[in-house]
Amino acid sequence: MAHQIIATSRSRTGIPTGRLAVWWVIGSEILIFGGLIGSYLLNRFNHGPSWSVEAANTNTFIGACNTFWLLTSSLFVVFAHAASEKRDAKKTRMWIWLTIMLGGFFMGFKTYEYTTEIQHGFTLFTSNFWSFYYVATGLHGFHVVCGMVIMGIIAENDIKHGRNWHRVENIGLYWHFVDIIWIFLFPLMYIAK
Amino acid sequence: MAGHKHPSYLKIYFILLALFVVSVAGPEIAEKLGLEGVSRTVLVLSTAFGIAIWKAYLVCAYFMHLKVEKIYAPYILLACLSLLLVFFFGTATDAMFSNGHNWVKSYSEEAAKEEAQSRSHGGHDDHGDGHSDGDHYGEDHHDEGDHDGDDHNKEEDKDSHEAH
Amino acid sequence: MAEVAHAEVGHDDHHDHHEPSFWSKYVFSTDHKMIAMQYMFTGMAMALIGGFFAYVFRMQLAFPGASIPFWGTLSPAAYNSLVTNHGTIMIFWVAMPVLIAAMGNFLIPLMIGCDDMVFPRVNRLSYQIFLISAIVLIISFFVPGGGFGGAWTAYPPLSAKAQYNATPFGAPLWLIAVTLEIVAFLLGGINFITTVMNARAKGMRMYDIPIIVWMIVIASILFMCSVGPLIAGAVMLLFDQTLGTGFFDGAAGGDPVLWQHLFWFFGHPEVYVVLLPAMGIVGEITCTFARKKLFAYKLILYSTIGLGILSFFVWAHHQFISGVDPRAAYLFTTTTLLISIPVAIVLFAYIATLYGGSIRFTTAMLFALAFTGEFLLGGVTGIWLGSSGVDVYLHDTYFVLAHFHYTFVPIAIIATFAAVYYWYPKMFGRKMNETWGKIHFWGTTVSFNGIFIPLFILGAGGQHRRIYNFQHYPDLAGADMQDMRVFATLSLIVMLAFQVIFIVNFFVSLKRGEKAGNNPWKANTLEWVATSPAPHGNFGPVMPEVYRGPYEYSVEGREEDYWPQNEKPSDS
Amino acid sequence: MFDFLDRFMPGILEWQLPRASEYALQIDVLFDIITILVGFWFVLVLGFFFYLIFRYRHRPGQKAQYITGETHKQKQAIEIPHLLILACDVMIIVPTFLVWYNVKIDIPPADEEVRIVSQQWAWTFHHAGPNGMLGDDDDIISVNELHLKKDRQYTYHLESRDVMHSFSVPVFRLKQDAIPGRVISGHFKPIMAGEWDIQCAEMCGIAHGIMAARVFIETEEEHNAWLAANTPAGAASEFIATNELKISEEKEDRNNG
Repeated sequence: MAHQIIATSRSRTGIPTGRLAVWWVIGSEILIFGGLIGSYLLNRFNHGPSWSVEAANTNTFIGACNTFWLLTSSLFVVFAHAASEKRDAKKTRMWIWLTIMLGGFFMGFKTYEYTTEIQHGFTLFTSNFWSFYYVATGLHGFHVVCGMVIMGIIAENDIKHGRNWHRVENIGLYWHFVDIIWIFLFPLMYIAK
Repeated sequence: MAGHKHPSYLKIYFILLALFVVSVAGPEIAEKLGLEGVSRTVLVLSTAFGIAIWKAYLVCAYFMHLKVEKIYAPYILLACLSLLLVFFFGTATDAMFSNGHNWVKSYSEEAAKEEAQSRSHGGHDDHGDGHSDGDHYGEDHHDEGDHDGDDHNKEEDKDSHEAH
Repeated sequence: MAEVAHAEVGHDDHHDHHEPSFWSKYVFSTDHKMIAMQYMFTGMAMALIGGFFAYVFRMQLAFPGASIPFWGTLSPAAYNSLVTNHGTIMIFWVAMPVLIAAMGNFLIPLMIGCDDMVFPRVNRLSYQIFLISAIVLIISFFVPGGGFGGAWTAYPPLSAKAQYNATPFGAPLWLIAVTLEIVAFLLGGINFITTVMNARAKGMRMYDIPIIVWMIVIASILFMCSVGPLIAGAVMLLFDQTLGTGFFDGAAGGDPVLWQHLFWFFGHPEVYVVLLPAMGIVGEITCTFARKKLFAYKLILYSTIGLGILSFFVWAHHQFISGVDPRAAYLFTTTTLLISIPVAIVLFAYIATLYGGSIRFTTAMLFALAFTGEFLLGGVTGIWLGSSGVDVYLHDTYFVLAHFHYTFVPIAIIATFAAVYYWYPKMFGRKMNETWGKIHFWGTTVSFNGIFIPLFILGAGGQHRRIYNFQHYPDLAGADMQDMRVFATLSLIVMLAFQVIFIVNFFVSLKRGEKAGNNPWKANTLEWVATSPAPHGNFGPVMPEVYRGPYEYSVEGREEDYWPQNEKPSDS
Repeated sequence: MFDFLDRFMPGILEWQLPRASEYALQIDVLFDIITILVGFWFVLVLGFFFYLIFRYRHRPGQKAQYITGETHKQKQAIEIPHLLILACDVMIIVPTFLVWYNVKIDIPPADEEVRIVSQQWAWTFHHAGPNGMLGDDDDIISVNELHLKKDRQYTYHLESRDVMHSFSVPVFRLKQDAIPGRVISGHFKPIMAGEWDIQCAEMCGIAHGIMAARVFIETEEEHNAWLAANTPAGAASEFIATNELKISEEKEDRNNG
């Protein structure tokens, strides 16, 4: 980029442009996940008896572990943000990489969970509960992977060179949002039987 | 948001962890106490979803700094959430029920429950009659199950998909 | 907080750069005006495809079974595919890119006085995704089985199973194209919203924002808020199509009606998403050429916001007879009839703006006035359809078809022409030929009415949509009805023929048009401060400052009958 | 109420199509009410619009006025028409609710029942046989032919075998989508003998355009004669034959297309 765009540097609302855009992204993501979860709930209420039998087959232990990973990673990414406000590149990178590691744990557990479930015969096609289960957790997993990749890029491309510090906060907001989605998916798919 | 005073992140984190433990324990307790009916529903719902909302609030308010953010941001999020409610309740009139005014769905919940139960109890092979028509995409989607026992899974897919 | 630039100095350094290559100037540009042009030309190219489809299936309806010039005989499957893709293209690949993306990209930074969108590269990405989506859609016409033919609403199970729709590749590609397009506009919309929220020129307060910018922003917010559930639904439908899950399969416990809700929860606000920018265009042009201040700016603004909110409560009026619980119709009839009020407020305010004016009948103004008049008819016919009792009869007839073409053609065709004639000088530095423009105007509007008024009558006579040959229906095969179909088809051909004038005028004027100064129409808004055509960075070294509202025309006690927003008050 | 109103209405829909069901009258009257209310406003606004365009066209030496539209009095110019429009809305909503209740919500006690099964791309009608009961062996099943008795109150049960269809009988002013996995009930009462079109009004695939059927409204005696002439067995075999023929035709169509 040859020159700085004036428009990007303006901030009439008082919220920096990047963060404002992230809020809008989160708003639209709420509606995407909300549409999916809403559809799930409509089906769940309609098919209460059979779906609670199905839901009993999800692995609550792994779901709980994954909740733990994501909660902790949320804490780490907040620490990364705090470090980035002090312009401490080393600490910021450390916390970001720890967050990515926890995201990796999450995806690892998820992979194991999918594998065992498929081995037990619960695939995408077993019933509509399982279709929703795989699509919702899959879409969420996709967001986790995207967040990990973006965090990696920010850590190695921006923070390492001491620029674009605001991006740490922006990706942090996104990451918290992904965490919140899981906070809701966990009781929906695992706990409520 | 430098310069704002917020409670220690660690404190919030431990509150979240505690809530998390409660939310996992709730249904287990309900199971242990052998609760049935309304009391069980109330316990499970409040521990599972009440606490989920509480946790989400904590993450939003403190980790995402919504408490100290300009007012636009919470408005954006609340607007999206409320639209979601509009969608849900507008759709609920027919997607959520199996019969309504002058219409009835022919899907049998009882059969589905029986089938789900037979599946849960490991009885993978002793169900699945009444497959009306063949699964026309049957061959495409068994890749995930190919690690081992793939035949078994293939059987499972076909059965469950059309077996209502 | 981000650091706010204290001295906003533009890109006078830009001239020192070497001349950019063709690729970086026209294809991979991040300049908002170039992206706007890309959107506009892509949209126009798609409009030609959509128009050609309309020609083919109208010919089939007028002369069933005959061999159609440039096509040949039309099979039922091809007819369905043409109808489906005509609708999809005209809404998603013509109305949206031209009205929101092209106009929004071109006008927002110019009108709010900044040099570019806040995320220029996201902007470019959104166009590229859009272009890919257009290509995917075009590819879907040529795959084995042909293009998707299950109507633009894509109701499952027809759209979900290849055994029903017989387009095993066309249907998923269609869905992927639509989803990509939606993602492109999500990115673009977020860019628009943040730009207007954060990057306004110094001194521009809420009520100093031109009404079109407000409308584009409200439209973007509506789009963003309504489309989420549809994206989720599209993922589910894609799984149903390609893998064979049962989200919308009643036999597997799913609910086909759920898709209708997901679709129309988006689909109805979508109508307002394309309507609002068109209304904004018309508002701007009406004020400029009536030399009048916009009548009741705040009232228009608040009714638009009210319209936006209310538009989320009306979606099920598309589903009155589609098997949803009939009691829901009470609620949705009421909201649907109520939504006529904010729309009418805006139209009435535009009409009131003419009062006491001094109207110049330029081509742009003629198109703007035509929009108001034609949209009025399109709007009021919605009352019949919004009333559930009559909708039992009129649903899915040609009455519906004529109704929404009376809204969409003014929106996507007439308002777009108004905008092109009006902002052409700012885009290319020259004016379009007015004489040919007026011929184009009369040819287009008269033939447009010639197409759709007969269709209202046919619809009231019980003729249903998406039927490729009415000779199979004894009640509909009468000679008088067939005459009306032929008349509509001939009007369509006339209308299409008149577009040739526009295209020639457009391209000839690029080279030969009368040179326009910076402000050929003597308008107030900030885009007329920039030179024509606006350079990269828009305003040169000093960014404009705003001192007053956008519609201070014919202010008493001033020599000039206009008062640009950036002109310093003389007494300070 | 609707009978009374009908005497003052132009009966626009009846110009093109007769009213063959009992509630067609109500829908027609509602259509006319809306036409009169909306037409009045439309003509008024459009007339005013053209008057303004003509009156305030640009003339040399004349300057436009500066009117903000923000004062209370000026705003009233918009607000008062809107209160009137709101009143008109209410005048539309009330009869709409009445008609909607009569057509779609309330199902009067049925004299006869008929089962309608839609599939790609044919209508199958299950008529009650000579014993007057639906759902037993002597049902008469006919394809694309619906035979009804005049002046009898019918309840229909609409089903779909594959995709969405829509059962539309323009002369009845009736339309109802058929949804796979649901049975949807409704009612009508034919009041005019004759023979008219049934159309499918929901896109249902390649041959949606020719998914036509006919409704025959007959007197009691004609209907009984038709019943006598159609044994269920004959009807069923005919159904299979036509259906197979139709599908093979479609396959050819598809191949050609």
